[in-house]
Amino acid sequence: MIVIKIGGSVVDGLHPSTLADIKAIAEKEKLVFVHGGGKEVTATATKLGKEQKFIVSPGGVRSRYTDKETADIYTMVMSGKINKAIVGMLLRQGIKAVGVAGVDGGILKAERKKKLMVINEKGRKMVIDGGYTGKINDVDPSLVNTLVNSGYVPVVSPIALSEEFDFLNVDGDRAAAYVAGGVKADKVIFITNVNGLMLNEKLVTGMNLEQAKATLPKIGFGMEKKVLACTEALEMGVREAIIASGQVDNPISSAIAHNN
Amino acid sequence: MIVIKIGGSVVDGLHPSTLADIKAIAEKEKLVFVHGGGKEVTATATKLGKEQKFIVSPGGVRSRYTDKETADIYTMVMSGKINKAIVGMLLRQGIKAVGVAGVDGGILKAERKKKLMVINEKGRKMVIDGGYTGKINDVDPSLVNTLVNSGYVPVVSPIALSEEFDFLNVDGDRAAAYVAGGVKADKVIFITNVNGLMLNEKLVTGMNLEQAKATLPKIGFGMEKKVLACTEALEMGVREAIIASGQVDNPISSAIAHNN
Amino acid sequence: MKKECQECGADINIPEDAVVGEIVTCPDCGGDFEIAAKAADKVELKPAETVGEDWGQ
Amino acid sequence: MKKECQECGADINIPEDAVVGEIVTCPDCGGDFEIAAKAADKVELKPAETVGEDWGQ
Ligand SMILES: [Zn+2]
Ligand SMILES: [Zn+2]
Repeated sequence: MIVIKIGGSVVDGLHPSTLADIKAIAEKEKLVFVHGGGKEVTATATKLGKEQKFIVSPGGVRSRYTDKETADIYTMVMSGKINKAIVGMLLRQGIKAVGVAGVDGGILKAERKKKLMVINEKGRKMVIDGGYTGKINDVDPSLVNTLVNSGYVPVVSPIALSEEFDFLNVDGDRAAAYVAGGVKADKVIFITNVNGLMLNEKLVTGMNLEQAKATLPKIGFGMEKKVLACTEALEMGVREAIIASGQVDNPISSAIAHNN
Repeated sequence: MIVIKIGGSVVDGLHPSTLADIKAIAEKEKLVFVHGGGKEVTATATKLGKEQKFIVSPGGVRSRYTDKETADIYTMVMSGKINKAIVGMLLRQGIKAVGVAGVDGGILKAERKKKLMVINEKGRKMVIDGGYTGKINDVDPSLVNTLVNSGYVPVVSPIALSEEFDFLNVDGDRAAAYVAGGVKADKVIFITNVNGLMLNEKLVTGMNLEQAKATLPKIGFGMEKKVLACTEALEMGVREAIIASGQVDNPISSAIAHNN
Repeated sequence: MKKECQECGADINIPEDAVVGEIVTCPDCGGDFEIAAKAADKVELKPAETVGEDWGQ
Repeated sequence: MKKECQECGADINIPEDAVVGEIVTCPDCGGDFEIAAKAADKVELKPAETVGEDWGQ
């Protein structure tokens, strides 16, 4: 089984060959998609008159502040707009896609952040209520396995269930890692808009788990999150984790073949 | 298997015992939910600055005019907001709910209305472009069966796939009828906010298919649609179709037991 | 403006302010026709299709 | 305003405009404290919890 993490679309910013590539792979392999889509959440929230507030962590990381109203919009846009747009795209290719949220059938569980540390407008550190974001801490692979074994291609939105049954905004890369770990996928592929991980101005073409973990502190945030997700997936038993560009010809096959 | 059609919520306007009732039944029976939610679509569309246009048919029926932008909002609200709110409610009861749209896995197919006949502002009949509404004409029960047979409770949004792979706004009652027909359900139950079908000021407590069909022309639109959905379900092999109030104690058990 | 019914030949009255898409009905045979095109002094009719009323929600 | 560090006893400077929830750091031991309550002339501190940075998207 191959788990593929894509952004908020299977087409935007990806090579025109992507859909045909997916179609060809789906004929031979069991596939699962996990998607992102933060930008679309912000756009729809703004249209709804709910300006998104972004917070900055002491480490300099900028994130959406997910209060209850934002969590509701996040759920609606992720699982009703982005997820279904991807499902529609795949159905058009003759792929039997089924869109679910990470909460459906209890796929993803997460711990809700009770508190968040931010830098406030005076430039000082401050603790605020955690809102509705979470760190995934458990995955139940049954639903994904059931769908895949019946010939469907699940498309999973990054929404997880808290212990109190709240819906939480969770990171899409780590959602993909946990789904891949849960189903013991052969591969998890993170499709990005860059060529892959650059270290010392060179493209990294391969690392083992130890090397990846040692490298983590040297990497910038966006890519660090992906490398971290890779290490988590490998630790959960996924055989290979690949970070690859979506802007090359047949991006998924190319990633699988290690064409750099 | 029992297919239950509810409105845009499992709680609003329903008896407080409803969730516990569902929980008790889910422990003994295979359940599938199909939901509506037109009001919430209108509310969100309005917030998004997309005023909903309603059209009136020559027969006097008022309906949403579903242009492309409205179809996108309809999909987002139905499958991302209403569907997931119901799923969350069921998960909280310990029911393994899985929310899907009628398009997922190709459950519901519909014929897109190319043209609609309306009464225009001058009170004259007029043909307009059909937009994105459709009449369901096929159901593939595989996904619903797969989920139910694996112990899940599917929650299905009334969105169907056209021949051209467009997502169509379809009537929720008839979506429930087709899902029930597709899985050859033992029963389909339409939960309403009235006691049931009234004829000659009496509550109808039972009819066979022929009687129901003969009665159709005598019924007002909202209820006519439900009775029509009942006849369709019965013709597709469902053993019993029930229209029942959601405002009584344990409404689902009560409907199953024919407590009027 | 008047136009001959394609079914029975009777005169169908076309309101001055009628627009393309509107349906006119023949007073004699009761046939429905859709205004397919309309200019200052001429109008084209075509038989109206029957469309149902099952329009989603 | 100054407040004694609960860890090492050094004086921690509390900015006049600091609000509840803000974190102050001890200049001596480097300990982080959250302002738990604040009135005109008195302030309550509690050890700040460490919170990660994995905040969804
Ligand atoms: Zn005529
Ligand atoms: Zn100190």
